[in-house]
Amino acid sequence: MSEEVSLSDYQYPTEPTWCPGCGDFAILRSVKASLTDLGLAPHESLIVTGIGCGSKLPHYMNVNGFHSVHGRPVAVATGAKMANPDTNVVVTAGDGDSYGIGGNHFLHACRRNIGITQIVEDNRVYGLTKGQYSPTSHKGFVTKTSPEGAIEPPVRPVPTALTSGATFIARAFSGQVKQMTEIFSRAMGHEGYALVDVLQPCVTFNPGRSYDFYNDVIYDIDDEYDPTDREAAKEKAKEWGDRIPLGVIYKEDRPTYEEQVPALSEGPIVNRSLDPEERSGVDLEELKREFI
Amino acid sequence: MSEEVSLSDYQYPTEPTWCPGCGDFAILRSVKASLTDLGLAPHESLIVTGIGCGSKLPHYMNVNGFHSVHGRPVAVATGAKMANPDTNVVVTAGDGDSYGIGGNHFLHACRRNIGITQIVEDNRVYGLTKGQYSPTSHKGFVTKTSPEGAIEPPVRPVPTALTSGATFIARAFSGQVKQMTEIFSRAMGHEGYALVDVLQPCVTFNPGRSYDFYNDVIYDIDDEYDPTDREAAKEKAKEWGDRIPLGVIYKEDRPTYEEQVPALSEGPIVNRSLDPEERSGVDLEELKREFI
Amino acid sequence: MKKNDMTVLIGGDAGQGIQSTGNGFIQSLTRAGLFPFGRQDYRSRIRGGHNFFEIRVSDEQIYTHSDGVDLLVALTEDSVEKHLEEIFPGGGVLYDEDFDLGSGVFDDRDVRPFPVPFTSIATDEGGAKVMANTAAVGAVAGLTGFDTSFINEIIKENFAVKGDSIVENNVQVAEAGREYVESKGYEFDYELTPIPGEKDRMVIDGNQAFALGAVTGGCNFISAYPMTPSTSILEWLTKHSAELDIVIKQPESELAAINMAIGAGHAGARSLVTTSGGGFSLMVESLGLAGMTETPIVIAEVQRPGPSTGLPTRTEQGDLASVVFASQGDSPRLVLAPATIEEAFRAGKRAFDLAEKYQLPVVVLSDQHLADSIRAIPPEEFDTSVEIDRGELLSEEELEKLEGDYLRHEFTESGVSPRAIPGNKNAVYKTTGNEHDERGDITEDPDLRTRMMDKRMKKVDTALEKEFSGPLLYGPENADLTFVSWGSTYGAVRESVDRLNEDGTKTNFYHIDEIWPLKAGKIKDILESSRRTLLVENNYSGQLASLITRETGALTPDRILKYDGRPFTPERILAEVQDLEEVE
Amino acid sequence: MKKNDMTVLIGGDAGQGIQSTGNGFIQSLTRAGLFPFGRQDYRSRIRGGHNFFEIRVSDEQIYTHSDGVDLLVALTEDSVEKHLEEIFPGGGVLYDEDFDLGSGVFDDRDVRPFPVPFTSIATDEGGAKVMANTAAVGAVAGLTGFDTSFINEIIKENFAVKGDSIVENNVQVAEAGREYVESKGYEFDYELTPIPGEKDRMVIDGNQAFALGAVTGGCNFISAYPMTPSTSILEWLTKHSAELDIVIKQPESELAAINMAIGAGHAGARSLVTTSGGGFSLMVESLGLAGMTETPIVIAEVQRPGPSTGLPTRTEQGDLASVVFASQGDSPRLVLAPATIEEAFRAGKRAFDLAEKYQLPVVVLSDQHLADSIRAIPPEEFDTSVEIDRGELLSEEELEKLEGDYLRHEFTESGVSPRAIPGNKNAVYKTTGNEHDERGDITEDPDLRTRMMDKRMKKVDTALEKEFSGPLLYGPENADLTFVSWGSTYGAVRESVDRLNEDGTKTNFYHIDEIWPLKAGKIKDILESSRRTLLVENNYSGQLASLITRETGALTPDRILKYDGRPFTPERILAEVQDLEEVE
Ligand SMILES: Cc1ncc(C[n+]2csc(CCOP(=O)(O)OP(=O)(O)O)c2C)c(N)n1
Ligand SMILES: Cc1ncc(C[n+]2csc(CCOP(=O)(O)OP(=O)(O)O)c2C)c(N)n1
Ligand code: SF4
Ligand code: SF4
Ligand SMILES: [Mg+2]
Ligand SMILES: [Mg+2]
Repeated sequence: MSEEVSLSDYQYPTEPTWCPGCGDFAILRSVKASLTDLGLAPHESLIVTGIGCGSKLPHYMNVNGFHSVHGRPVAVATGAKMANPDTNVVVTAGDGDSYGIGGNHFLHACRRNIGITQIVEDNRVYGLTKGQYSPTSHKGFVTKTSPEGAIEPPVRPVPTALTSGATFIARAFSGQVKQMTEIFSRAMGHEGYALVDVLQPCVTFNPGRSYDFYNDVIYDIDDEYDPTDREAAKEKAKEWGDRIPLGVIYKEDRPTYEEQVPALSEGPIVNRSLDPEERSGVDLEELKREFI
Repeated sequence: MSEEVSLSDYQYPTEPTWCPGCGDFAILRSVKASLTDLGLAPHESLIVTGIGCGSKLPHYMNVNGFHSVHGRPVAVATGAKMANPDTNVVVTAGDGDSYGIGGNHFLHACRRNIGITQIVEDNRVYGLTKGQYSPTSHKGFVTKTSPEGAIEPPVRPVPTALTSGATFIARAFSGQVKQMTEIFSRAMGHEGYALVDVLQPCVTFNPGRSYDFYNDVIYDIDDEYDPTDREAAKEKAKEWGDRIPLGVIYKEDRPTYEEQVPALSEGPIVNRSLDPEERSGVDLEELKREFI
Repeated sequence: MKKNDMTVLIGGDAGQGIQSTGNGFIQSLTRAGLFPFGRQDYRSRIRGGHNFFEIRVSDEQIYTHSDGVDLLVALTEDSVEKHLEEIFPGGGVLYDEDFDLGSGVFDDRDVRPFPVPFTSIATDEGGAKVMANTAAVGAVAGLTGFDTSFINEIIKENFAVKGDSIVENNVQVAEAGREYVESKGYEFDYELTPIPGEKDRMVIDGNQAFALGAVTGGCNFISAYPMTPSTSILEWLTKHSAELDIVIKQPESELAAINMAIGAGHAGARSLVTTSGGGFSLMVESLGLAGMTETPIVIAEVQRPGPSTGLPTRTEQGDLASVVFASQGDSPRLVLAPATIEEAFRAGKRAFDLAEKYQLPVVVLSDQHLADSIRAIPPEEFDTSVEIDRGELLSEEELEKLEGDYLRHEFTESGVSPRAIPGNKNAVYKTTGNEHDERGDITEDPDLRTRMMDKRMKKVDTALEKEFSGPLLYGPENADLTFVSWGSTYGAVRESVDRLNEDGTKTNFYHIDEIWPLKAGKIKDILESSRRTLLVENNYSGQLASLITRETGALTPDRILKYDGRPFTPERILAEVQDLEEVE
Repeated sequence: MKKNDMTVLIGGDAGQGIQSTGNGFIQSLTRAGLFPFGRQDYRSRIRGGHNFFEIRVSDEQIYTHSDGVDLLVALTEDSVEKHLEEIFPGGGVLYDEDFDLGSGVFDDRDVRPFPVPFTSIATDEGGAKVMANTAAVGAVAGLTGFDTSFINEIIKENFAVKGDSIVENNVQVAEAGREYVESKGYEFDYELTPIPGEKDRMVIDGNQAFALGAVTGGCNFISAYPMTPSTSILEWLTKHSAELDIVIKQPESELAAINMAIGAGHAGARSLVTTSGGGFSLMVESLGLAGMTETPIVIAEVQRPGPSTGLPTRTEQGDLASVVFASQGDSPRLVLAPATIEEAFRAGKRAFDLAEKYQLPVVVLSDQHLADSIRAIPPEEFDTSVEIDRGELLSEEELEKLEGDYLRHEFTESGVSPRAIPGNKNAVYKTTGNEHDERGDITEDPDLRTRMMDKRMKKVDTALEKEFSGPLLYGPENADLTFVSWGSTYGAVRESVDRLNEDGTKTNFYHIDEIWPLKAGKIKDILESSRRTLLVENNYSGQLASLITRETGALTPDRILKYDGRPFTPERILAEVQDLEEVE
């Protein structure tokens, strides 16, 4: 960790291309703020994204960024983390990216407990492709690809993560930046996989899920709540609709994936010699004897 | 439904290529028996499979079969069901196929409630590729790709299906053919998506999960149990390890996906004219006027 | 005074309604009997960022835009800056009086500034700022003497759903825009005059035409994941799905999409998948599955510039090689590449017959420029008479009479095996992506394997022979210069040919709409008999040119290539022709 | 008496240990100083079903199996039936006395039946039926006069982990097998005699050699999903991962595998993905991502016959075109295609340098025949001296001295931009699959786009020029007949050349191990200067031949193709040469 990080270290000249009022602005702000709060300098993180409105995020801040393809940021991030566990690896991507096309990586990242933070910009619609229903769209949502309303009940990110073995699960809201920042900080501070599902208003294509809409149903989980209590978490995870809890819903300590990889026991593989003999002490001439 | 179906209608000359003692034999027997019990003739079903030992199943019985690619049978089956909801569409595929590479289709089939039956030949190992760990392998399982034991906690099919919105969830065991047959029949009789996870011993590559092993831990869910009680189902779904329940764990009535597709309201699309004017009564010359 | 021959460019920010304004104006021009060509230039963002809509008008059918602007309609300050250089001497700029353009922007230029208070007119007359676009269109009418009744007619139709007062306000705003310009006495040497003769014309783009073709071709199932620039096919079909009884599914991914289409195709539907290059790349494994199981499916691949996410909203023809050779092993497919909106319709209509007759995947390869370009086309060009040919599909009666077991993958002369839809009691069968015997059971037999490969590939040869007719000629049979191209470069090449011939050269043009397999013999003949051949392609490497060399051995060194994400214009082609000539 | 020149075929059921028996025998032969070539023929099933292991022995290095069997070792009744026809006149069949072969199987044939009670020997001497294989190997020794001490030595090493008594029992069984045959006085005109001279030789197959090469080349990360016939690379590397400190991940799918490799490659690892055609097809989109983001990764694609699942355990070279042209748009890659076990090692070692030097994906295209074939090779052929060249990778010091912003995708002469591993405070940067500027930020600018395309593809040209040397010659410089091939056809072609030259013709052979981009100029020269060229490929369409035509315009009509899932033999090639000559 570097000393004396300030928010300005994360400033970048590129103006976001998001629509005015888009919930992604607040997420950007919170990502920058939480990294600053954690005292991490821009080079200490790698933000991996997919494709979508929200996935453009790293282009708007000074940070290492890998803007990958639709649905794959979790896999890219997992590879980067395994190669260099010292990096703070964060994924930001939309709901379509994360739970639709990328759903399988999400599922397996949860149980794998790979030490990345997955922030889902969950606007419950496909933004960048101009407004089709997404895996988290509410039933009945009328879009250009669901003229009679979406038929499928939505994916429930929090219960799914819980069932799938995630060790840190939280929900944030673009309308509450301070809380969101704190949640991000806790997520990035968590050892192991962390999911933060962010209720992110898409003012253009999902006006029904606006700031006002959410303001009516959200509430902050109180301090008494113990996220390490799995049974309590199950109850909390169920809450949706009339009352949507914000905050850390579940937290568990379990060895991370990368901790358990033998080859990483002596530090990040990328910091060690590429020469296998130097790295491992094995004499390759000896290795060949296996075949003699 | 046809009259007078008998087991012999499903006989087919090809000998299975499975290892002697493989749990897939029993699954094949149960599939044939349940179809017979349901009075379905061979042409009334379509069995879609992926790639793996278990996925060879339709080649060993007289039935319509589509042996697709690794990880995709649920998607193929979904397409077939949407095109012709009158068909009894059944998927049989391995745990690697269903929960590994095909995990995303599983997740979305559950919430979609598409009327297919997914039978997972869950031997908790990659059989056909000769013994690597699979998504349901127990932690610590030593294989050629996990010489120090599998690191990841396994996917839990039953809880995952429950959380994801599946409307029928059951577990069977290759060692209990009669019960398995009944479960298959109930699954295929269910309107909507049905998952049957079958504990299938792979005698060659997962000898630790043998008939004996399972015989020590399984028990039959008793008749009192009400699978429509979601809370009860959650409790039941959790059971694993020392005590593994067999039977129907959850059942819910919810409109199927195909019921809600407007274009299917007048019957299977494949039974209707391909001529759009004949089929829908729309005059295409009129349709063109939209552009004038 | 230039009459019915000008390019109007409407520039503004994303989200400002540039597209609907442009579309509406094109409709108005069409009603007046004129021939517009419209194209959009937009970015991969939702609001803000400069977009434009370019409308070239003529008094006869035109197939392309061209370099240069006669009238710039600037809805943002940015638009003035961005497009000023493109304005022809004597051209004009319509812009909002309230813009702060800085002083002297128009100095030392032969450009006529036409300030108009779009926004004030909109708020004053219509009551809402969003109507500034309408004021601008009215102003264009005023400048060019275009009869606003055509504009008002379209306003009425397009805004009808929004209620009478919106309609009325817009009409008022349009008229006020016209009146303002007239009152100022702005002089402009362009005229847009109606061409009389009551003829209906369709205003339609390439994607819509393809979708209409697909409907006519019997498509009754579509599973597709949104991806620019293919999405409007999915959206148009979805809009009409309930009415036309088409099953539509937007699934979790492209992997799901193609496999659902395969399942539906196997079950007897005419299934369609729409996507762009990145989505197609995810479908590659299952393309081979369709080939191996002999399942008919149609894939519409609307190209955009790659590699990877590339330039999502722009145009390129860079996916030809990857589509033709996609998937492990030699596997069968046919590829059509429509060049015009009319051909997009025909490809949509035809693809499903081809897929069923030859029991294989058919890819229709289009691109953003074709997908999003709009023209006014006589309805007769879209022959919606339905003629479905399912090829060797066994009827109930034939199946009844079947002797012996049904052999799904029976060896035949043509390679095509009579097909049964699953569900018939006389034809219970399997198929598989593993190598199989005639019954569809797995085989490891070397001879069967060889014969099955031959059979599958034979179908492609049969289709090539029976269905494909080879390159299409435009211009004279004999020429000193022969262009060869494919896809949406058509318009720019065609007009280049016209202009060269007007200048007294002898030029012709072949375009290839049936792009795989290639009619190698015919193409070779053309190349050999041409005095000079120029291949025009919107990609980096000249993928068609290389494909032709691969199939014929004929070298095609003269290639006019462009891969900046923008479509060709005739001017660009003509300039390159000149360059090439100078080099010699 | 034929000395040290014979083919032994061991046939039996899957699961019967054919592979380890064959391997053990090959090791024994190698210890005796002989040169075996071994290959497996197996099906996609775990137990049962006929498999065989073919061992051709010579007293000098041989590169291929050949048609015909001298000694059949039948561990099942089935094996006799399946292979009887292949036995040369004067050849023999070793089989279990207890088999019920039906009467008269050997009648009217010049084949010597050698019944031996394998199973009884195994149970009597060793105490377990599974040792029947060992009895059979002992019997082979007895028949050919091969010294069992070589066999016993290998038994000791291979069974050591199972404990002394198993070792001892096996040795007893082997000796008993030999004694039984000797006691019967069976006559057989073949002899296997040790070649003296203490020389270590490695018994290694193509996949293991590639894996060893990858380790030597600095590979420190592998993410791979199992897929025959690539899996043994993953498994060998996994076995050694803890010892060699290599991060290994078997993830949920091939989509995960390649994207993890990309993440790791970006983070600075030398990452490898192993797969076969079907898995590669799933990676196509991300291949383009690696190309666009200039991320070094290595993909080992071990081919099997397609399309689709095809013939999972068999061999073909049908993926060349799909690999070379995979992914939307023109995107950069290099493709190596090793032809021998030695080349597989070198490709594994070299690929990582190429990937890092040119910052792009490198595909090593192998096939089942190469992957699973085994030979005895001097250890010197595998040069494990480590020389890592990371190309233009910026050191800490260089980054420290950096003036101005770090430009990840800087325009340079060679197309290669100096690379920084993320994590350095002087080089905070982005990259993206969208088109981007030098900093890695998204751009829509047409000129930047064009330059970035040029830059990426320029790297491929640079690599072609600096790294690739063109086809490799075997045989005389000038010849009347020139073979051209790639990959595992090498062995059969090489021996065909030898045999033809022994017969007095003048034949040579070029094989292409650097397969994309092609050294077009050199290849063209070869084709033009050859009197007659024959392209030999293990696929349906002649994919290399077509690629050559594409790149050079040279037509290559004479193609010897085979696509039945089985590898070529010299006999097959020679027969086709003769056929072609007769046609003329
Ligand atoms: C493989 C692939 N398929 C489809 C697309 C087109 N695409 C771009 S963004 C997007 C969905 C965006 O939705 P989401 O992930 O929720 O992000 P948002 O834009 O809402 O932030 C799609 C389908 C693509 N780029 N790549
Ligand atoms: C795309 C793809 N990847 C990998 C494979 C190789 N493969 C075949 S079966 C299989 C796994 C088999 O495991 P499972 O699905 O559990 O079935 P089982 O054999 O255990 O019944 C794999 C990885 C393949 N055929 N296709
Ligand atoms: S479309 Fe929605 S998600 Fe995208 S930038 Fe606009 S408001 Fe934000
Ligand atoms: S390997 Fe396992 S799953 Fe496959 S056939 Fe043998 S016992 Fe059955
Ligand atoms: Mg979204
Ligand atoms: Mg399995």
